[in-house]
Amino acid sequence: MRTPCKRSLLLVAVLLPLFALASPEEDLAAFRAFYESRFPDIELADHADGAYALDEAKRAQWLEMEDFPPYEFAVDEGEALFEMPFADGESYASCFQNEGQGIKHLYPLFDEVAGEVVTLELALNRCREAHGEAPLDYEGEEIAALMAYMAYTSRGQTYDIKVPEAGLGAYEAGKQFFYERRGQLNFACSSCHLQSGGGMLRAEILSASVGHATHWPTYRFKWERVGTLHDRFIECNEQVGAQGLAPQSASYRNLEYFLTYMNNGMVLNGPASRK
Amino acid sequence: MAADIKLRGKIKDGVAEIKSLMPHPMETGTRREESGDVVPAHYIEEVVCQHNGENVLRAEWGPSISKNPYFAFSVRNVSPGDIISVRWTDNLGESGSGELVLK
Amino acid sequence: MMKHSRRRFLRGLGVAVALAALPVRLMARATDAFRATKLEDANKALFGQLPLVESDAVNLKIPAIAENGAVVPVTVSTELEGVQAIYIMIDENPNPLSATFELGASSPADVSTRVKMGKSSMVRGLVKTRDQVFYAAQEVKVTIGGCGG
Amino acid sequence: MRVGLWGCLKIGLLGSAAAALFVSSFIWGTVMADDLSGVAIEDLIRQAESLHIEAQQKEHAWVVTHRLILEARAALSAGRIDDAKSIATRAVQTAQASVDQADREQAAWSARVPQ
Repeated sequence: MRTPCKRSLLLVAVLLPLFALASPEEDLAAFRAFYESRFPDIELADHADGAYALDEAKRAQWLEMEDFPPYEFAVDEGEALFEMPFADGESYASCFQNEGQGIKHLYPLFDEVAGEVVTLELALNRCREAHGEAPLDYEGEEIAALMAYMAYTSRGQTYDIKVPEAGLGAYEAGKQFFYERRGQLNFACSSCHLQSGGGMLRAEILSASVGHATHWPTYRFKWERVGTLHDRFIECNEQVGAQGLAPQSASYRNLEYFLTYMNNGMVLNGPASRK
Repeated sequence: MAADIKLRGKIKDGVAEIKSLMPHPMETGTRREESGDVVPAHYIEEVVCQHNGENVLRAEWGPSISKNPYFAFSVRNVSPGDIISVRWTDNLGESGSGELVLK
Repeated sequence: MMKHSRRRFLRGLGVAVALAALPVRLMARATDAFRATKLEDANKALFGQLPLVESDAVNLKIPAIAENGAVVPVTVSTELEGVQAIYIMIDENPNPLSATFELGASSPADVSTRVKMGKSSMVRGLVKTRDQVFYAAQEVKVTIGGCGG
Repeated sequence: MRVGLWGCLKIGLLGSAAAALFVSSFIWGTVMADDLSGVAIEDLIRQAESLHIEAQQKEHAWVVTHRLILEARAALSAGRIDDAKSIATRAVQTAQASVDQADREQAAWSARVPQ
């Protein structure tokens, strides 16, 4: 069962002055410095490959997969879906700048009018609704394929997510979510991917959080399909014994906002494959 | 949405290195749905590769080839403009194909 | 959690026509070998009484620790002359024989694919010349993934 | 003394009857108590549910609580009273722990941010 986020930004705003507040820029510098000192031999940019930046044998197998990765089918499907006109004759291209080509790295963005974080998935469904189409299932194959295609046209673009004054509350909420312990195992995102980043969890190597948001959507061999970042959030939460939230809930969008901001300066490398 | 076999290839010293990816569920016939129902076996049994219409390689597979099979092979005595084609047939009689013009 | 939907794959219209034009198969499907549940039975079905010789001339490239048992990349190649066919066998799978590759005269003995492995197992790459069978074997560990598994 | 003996017997019989009545009323009483604890278990499950919903609203709900609540309900309706009670008790404990975690983390998280 998942509940939509009801935590009001107001509450966050009230709590904020209670502890020393770092600006997003300071957070980013400290975040990067943490991983640089933890992995002195690894270029920050290489963390975009997750655990495969940390282990040679795993990297070799992964590169073999990337040589002809299964997400290529999703990219083709996504392109066909993207170009399929709506009933009103318009298409997705009409809703985005540069007709939707090479723009994925601009998301998520803070919409100052709506006062909320807008992810590309949300923008795609709003585009559909604006043109009289029913929204897509956020956990379905179609949205993942569209995202795969849009990521593919955006490969190589550098992240430079902005946090305007009005977006600070959402950013802070996402940051808090990242560091809050959850579930029966009492783990935060940061427990595994910051504190223990690079360490082993049973047979797995824990990836660093710098680079966590650069490569979505991702074909996970475990899922046997391409899934979105929020699919992974749900899975991560469930893995520590917490109930996942609804995909595209405010809290997950805020988390994506924080995580993607922490990837600023890195290059978009989605779609990708992971085990 | 039908997806054909994806093919890539490059010529090196007269030998073409071909890589292919075939969209197929490759069900073993032992996997169960959450409902408990067994998913029936559905897998590629045969793959035939041709060079300008001549058979150069024929593979037989069991269900232990991974989902969305990847298959790479090489062909000798090729020139730019030659055509490589790959076609699979599965245990239900379905088939799929792909073609590549070598550069 | 995740929704798995299976897609139906459409068939190309030209396929039936193209199939009719195919030269006669070199061999019937090795049904008995694929159905065998024991390595020896698969070998016997494929090679009869031919001796199997372990050989450095067969290159088997497969990870010692598989990232994911559902997709283990494997390559079998050899410089040996006169290779007619290549085989991949996984001892501990329910049916050890995974794939056979019959080579035409102009095909180098070099094939790669990805296989499923239920558990840690010896994996074998075999090559058959006119009257001999050579093989290479390697142990592959399949880890039960923790978080990733 | 015959009468006395008979009298004794009568008293003895009466006594046994009384004892039987006493025993049966004890058994009956136990049944009544079980019935009462069925209601008590229902209360426990409701308590777990309400804590679980509170945890969900705080986005800190645990998967295990959901599972335990379902299991406790199933045990109760199958008449497995002892099981139902122990499972419901665990459901309340995990639900409470998830709410406590949510409340604790409202402040605790900030200590984990790299400086």
